[in-house]
Amino acid sequence: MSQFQKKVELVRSEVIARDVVRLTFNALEIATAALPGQFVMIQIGSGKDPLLRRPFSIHQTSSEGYLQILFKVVGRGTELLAQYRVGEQLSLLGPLGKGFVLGEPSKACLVGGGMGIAPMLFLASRFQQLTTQGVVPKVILGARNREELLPLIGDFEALGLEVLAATDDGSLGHHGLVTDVLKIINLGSDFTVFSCGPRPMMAAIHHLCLKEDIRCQVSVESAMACGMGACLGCAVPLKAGGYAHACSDGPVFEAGELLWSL
Amino acid sequence: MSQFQKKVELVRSEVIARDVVRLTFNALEIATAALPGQFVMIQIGSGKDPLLRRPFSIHQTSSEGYLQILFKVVGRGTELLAQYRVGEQLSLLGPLGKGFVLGEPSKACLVGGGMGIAPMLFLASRFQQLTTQGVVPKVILGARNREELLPLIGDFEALGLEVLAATDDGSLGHHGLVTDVLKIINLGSDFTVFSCGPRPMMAAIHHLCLKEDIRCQVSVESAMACGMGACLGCAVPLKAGGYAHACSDGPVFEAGELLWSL
Amino acid sequence: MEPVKMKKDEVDLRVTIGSLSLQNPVMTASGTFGYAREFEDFVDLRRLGAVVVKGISLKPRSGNPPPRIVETACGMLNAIGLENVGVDRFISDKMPYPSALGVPVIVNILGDSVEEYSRIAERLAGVEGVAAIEVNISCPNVKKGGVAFGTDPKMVAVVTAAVKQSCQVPVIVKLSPNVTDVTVVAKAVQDAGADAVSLINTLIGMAINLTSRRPRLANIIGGLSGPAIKPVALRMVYQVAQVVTIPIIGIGGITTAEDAMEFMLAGACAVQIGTANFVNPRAIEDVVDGIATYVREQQLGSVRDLIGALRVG
Amino acid sequence: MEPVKMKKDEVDLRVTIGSLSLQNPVMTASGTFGYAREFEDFVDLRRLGAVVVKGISLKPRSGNPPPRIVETACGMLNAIGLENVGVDRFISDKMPYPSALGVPVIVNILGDSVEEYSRIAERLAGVEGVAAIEVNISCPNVKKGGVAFGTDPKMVAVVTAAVKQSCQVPVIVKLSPNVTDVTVVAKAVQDAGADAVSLINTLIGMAINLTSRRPRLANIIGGLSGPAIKPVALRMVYQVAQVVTIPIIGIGGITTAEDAMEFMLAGACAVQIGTANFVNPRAIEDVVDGIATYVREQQLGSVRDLIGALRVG
Ligand SMILES: Cc1cc2nc3c(=O)[nH]c(=O)nc-3n(C[C@H](O)[C@H](O)[C@H](O)COP(=O)(O)OP(=O)(O)OC[C@H]3O[C@@H](n4cnc5c(N)ncnc54)[C@H](O)[C@@H]3O)c2cc1C
Ligand SMILES: Cc1cc2nc3c(=O)[nH]c(=O)nc-3n(C[C@H](O)[C@H](O)[C@H](O)COP(=O)(O)OP(=O)(O)OC[C@H]3O[C@@H](n4cnc5c(N)ncnc54)[C@H](O)[C@@H]3O)c2cc1C
Ligand SMILES: Cc1cc2nc3c(=O)[nH]c(=O)nc-3n(C[C@H](O)[C@H](O)[C@H](O)COP(=O)(O)O)c2cc1C
Ligand SMILES: Cc1cc2nc3c(=O)[nH]c(=O)nc-3n(C[C@H](O)[C@H](O)[C@H](O)COP(=O)(O)O)c2cc1C
Ligand code: FES
Ligand code: FES
Repeated sequence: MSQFQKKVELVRSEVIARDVVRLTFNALEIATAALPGQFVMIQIGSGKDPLLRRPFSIHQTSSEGYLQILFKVVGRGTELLAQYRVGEQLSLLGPLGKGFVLGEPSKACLVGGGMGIAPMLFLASRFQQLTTQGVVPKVILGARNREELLPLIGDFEALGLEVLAATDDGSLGHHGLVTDVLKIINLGSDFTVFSCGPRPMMAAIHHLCLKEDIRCQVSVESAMACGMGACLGCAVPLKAGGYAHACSDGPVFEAGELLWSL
Repeated sequence: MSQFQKKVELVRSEVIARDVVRLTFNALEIATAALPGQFVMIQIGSGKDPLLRRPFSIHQTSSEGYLQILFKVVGRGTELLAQYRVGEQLSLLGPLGKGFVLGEPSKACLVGGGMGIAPMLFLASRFQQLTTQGVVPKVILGARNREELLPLIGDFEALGLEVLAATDDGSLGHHGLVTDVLKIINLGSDFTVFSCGPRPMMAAIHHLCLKEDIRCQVSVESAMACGMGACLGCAVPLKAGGYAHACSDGPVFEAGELLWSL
Repeated sequence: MEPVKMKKDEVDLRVTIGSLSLQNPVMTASGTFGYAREFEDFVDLRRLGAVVVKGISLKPRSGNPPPRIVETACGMLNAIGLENVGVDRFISDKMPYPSALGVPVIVNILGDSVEEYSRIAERLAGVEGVAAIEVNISCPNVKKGGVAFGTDPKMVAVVTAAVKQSCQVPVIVKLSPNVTDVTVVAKAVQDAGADAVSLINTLIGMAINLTSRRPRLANIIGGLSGPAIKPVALRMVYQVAQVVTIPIIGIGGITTAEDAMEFMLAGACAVQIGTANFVNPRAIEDVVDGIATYVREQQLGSVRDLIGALRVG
Repeated sequence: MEPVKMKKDEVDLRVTIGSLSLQNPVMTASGTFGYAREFEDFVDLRRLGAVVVKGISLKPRSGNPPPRIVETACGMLNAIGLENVGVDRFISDKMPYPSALGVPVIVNILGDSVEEYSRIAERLAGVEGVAAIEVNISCPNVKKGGVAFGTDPKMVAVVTAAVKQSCQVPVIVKLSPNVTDVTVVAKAVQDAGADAVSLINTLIGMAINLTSRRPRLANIIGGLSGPAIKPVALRMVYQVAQVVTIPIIGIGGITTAEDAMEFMLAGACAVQIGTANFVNPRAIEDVVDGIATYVREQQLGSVRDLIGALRVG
């Protein structure tokens, strides 16, 4: 495994929706080594406050060495990050963690909710590269409303994928949850669901998959200090008891291994 | 006394010499209330690190409400301050402290060394406004070299003042100290010297003035937390024992009141 | 003192510290707000919950030589050395201004001996406008007295009882964080009759200048304050709240209304704001405004609903 | 262990901790560097002064439920709960990697009883590559044992003596800052035969989420580390240096070479870097480089010239 700590240049900053920002870095080594589901830790500011790096899923990479993240402004770190200007340098650490275990593209269903859509684009494009028969993976994306979801759907469509949308307010696609859509499309048990989003969404997906006997991989979040297995801060309770570590054992886990009641 | 805490806009940022920067703020209330020798406390950054405001002498004000500071980059705060861009807002507190006690312009001699030149320009222009007989105050400015001094001299000359220069390396004006120049011009005992600069320089000026029976006002520095007499951090040892406070009793003092051995 | 009355349409921010009624729970911390007058241009002083003035001793003290302060990561060290004008000049020169503001004035006192504490308290007992006395047993900058008093539960109890006997106003004892178990000291203080405890005073710290190879403070060590210490302060307030029944005033690194309300959740009835006044001289008013907004938006009956309302387990 | 030899043209960064020779004074702090392997892509591990591994107990521990960490102003709180694989799996699975690096490996140990400490030390005694044992008596996250041990000088002495008897390697005792007088504990540890002390472990702190009204850590309280605590750590190192003769290892908020050298001026022979590793996984190498540059530029005979070289008075 090859991981890097690099000062990289911000080459593009886009406001995708209200409080949702996409940054593009020129980060050759990290982009080249990255796998879908992995993440980077970004140092924000040069001072000691905020002190810790912030973790972000890798949203997209390009063969030229560009790496994108997609994030929502939720606190001080993300607020400062959104203010960076093109040309400024930031320190990135990555690629970190274990990504999704890919399989047959035609038997894959990607489900992203909210900012959980971020890693799904990278995963989708990797699947797309693997597709031979022209049978592409299914994609279900959910968000609060049209405004938030629409700009993201375009990227998946640009890959030639059809997106099934769900919004909380019904302003785009299905009026309701991504799990409703998942139920409707009725996957066979030879499918694998790849999912990232809010915890309740992933719990619902896990339970649905369990019932339908579908394999399900989820990408989870946990407060992180190091991102590389050193601090043991990012504990994720396991069904079998004890804890895994989101940064090094995950962030992608087989849903069935985790304890969902917590 | 009227003091203000204001968010003000940076309207100009000039690099005067290597590591020497002049900032111009649109700060109507503070500029209007300011007197020569007073200072402002500037909050740098929005976070908690650096925590404390930094004190800077008021370098110049204009009737339109502009206020300038002139400073040297010596640490993290000044480094960050130098990076602010035109259009950004900063919080200023001021005008703070007691300024110079002005007198007859024709009997004034201003001596500034290094960044101690900053408050001298404001003082000179105020004297200039008071001048009736056309006899202007004398001005002696010292710095390490021509590069550092030359850009500052122009501002005094623009006021119609002649500047006697001294540089450590002799690259401009007298090769040596401002005190040498002060000795050479041989002021009468009806003069007042107004001085700001490194402590050894002010000590030397004080001793010279003491010998020649010339009144001498100095502007001193001390580590400050509040700038308004509340923390009692900025102690300045007094000749008579005990301490004065640079921010509220000063920063301008009669040189004879201070303890110079410390 | 009359209980503060609330105007119609106002949110209820009133709290009480023993017999002392405050219009809101936000006070100044001793030594960081001078004698209030220094801030008159920056903040509406009548909106403060209370003013706690700089620590007063029996005789004037000139304090430590400079440097007295140095910035640290998200904090600062101070070694003022308890410079103050002494109780007599305090009463004649300094007290009239804050006492005319219409908000309670709490006088922070310090001494080198039990007798000294008693005598200052006696001098202050009859003075118009003194709403309460805060006993500083924990200032780390005075080598005699201070430290020993603050860390020894027995001495703290003796000082508390002595001050209580010397005056009628509520007595608040300000605790040192530089102890193994702050709850032991807090219980001793309560048992000795204190009306309230305030905590924390500063942590003892040090800073060094590598170039000069000297301590950055002339006094070598000093008191650490500011956001850096907030987690320690919050923990100690929470611990003390589990063992005492008298009111607790939370102090340490508070800069925002959120910070203040976190201390109240941990068990504080009121808070004091120190270092933040230096950065934002309007800090206290901003915190009062922020709490009022929160109480209104969350539709709390009163700010008192926050006190000790932390959900644990 | 052979004294480390210096290459020609190199600056002399060597220090000794009792019988232990280090190529430079910069070590990792326990619990912040895993078992070293985690950092292999980011830092040249052969350049470390020593590796101090995560605290090891007799039996495996699964640690506390999440959330286990939260950021604070210039610092962080952790309540890992001493999760570790236990001494047996440590020896079989974890130890081989760091022990092959060619730098001393110091094993941090913790227990619930004196017997447990002894037994871990015995288990480690013969293990290839264990250069020293660091006794963690001060971790605030374990309710049994830990806290009581670390703050009671008598218990600390008993544990120290027990570990000393159980192994031949140098024993370093890691002190808690959550005490009234750290010098008392330090002296007790020295008298009990410790070869060195390291300090400080984390300060006990707490953080609260106003919205949920819950503690931000599942464990309620946790250990505060990072730049915020540096002034407290520096003060304690300085105080301990005045009273003990055994070597001191300075820990707390070190992020730069300047920080490290300030601890050495205060009296530390070596330093450990903790939280900074999370922000900059290359931190230790950067600090070593920075010290080397300073020693060269200041034309010091060796880095040892800095130890205790603070000018006071
Ligand atoms: C492996 C991983 C990948 C992630 N990928 C993305 C992504 O692609 N896009 C995106 O928008 N966000 C992502 N996150 C979440 C992101 O890291 C947090 O939103 C960010 O750290 C918040 O920083 P802040 O300073 O703005 O907020 P803070 O001020 O630190 O906190 C604000 C709020 O966010 C919560 N929060 C803080 N840190 C985290 C965290 N690590 N995880 C979850 N909640 C947190 C806090 O509890 C608080 O409620 C990811 C998190 C992890 C662990
Ligand atoms: C009343 C007053 C007026 C001043 N006017 C000017 C001015 O017009 N132009 C100008 O360039 N500087 C002025 N200074 C000094 C200026 O405040 C400091 O240079 C600045 O605070 C350093 O901040 P920093 O974060 O960059 O340095 P830090 O990282 O805080 O420190 C870097 C170095 O500067 C020294 N230093 C820090 N604070 C002060 C201080 N308050 N006074 C003196 N030395 C300090 C430190 O000891 C250290 O050696 C003035 C100071 C005072 C008290
Ligand atoms: C400059 C300064 C002076 C102080 N003087 C006193 C004092 O005289 N008496 C006292 O009890 N506490 C004093 N303190 C401690 C504060 O009242 C407060 O307890 C401490 O600073 C922690 O709060 P903060 O983090 O909000 O500043 C002083 C603090 C500072 C920073
Ligand atoms: C996440 C984390 C885990 C820690 N685990 C241990 C441990 O197992 N044993 C121990 O003695 N100290 C442990 N510590 C304390 C550190 O070794 C160190 O003493 C402390 O963090 C202060 O140093 P710093 O400010 O450089 O981080 C831990 C600290 C952190 C942040
Ligand atoms: S974040 Fe440090 S171990 Fe996972
Ligand atoms: S800086 Fe606070 S009193 Fe002068």
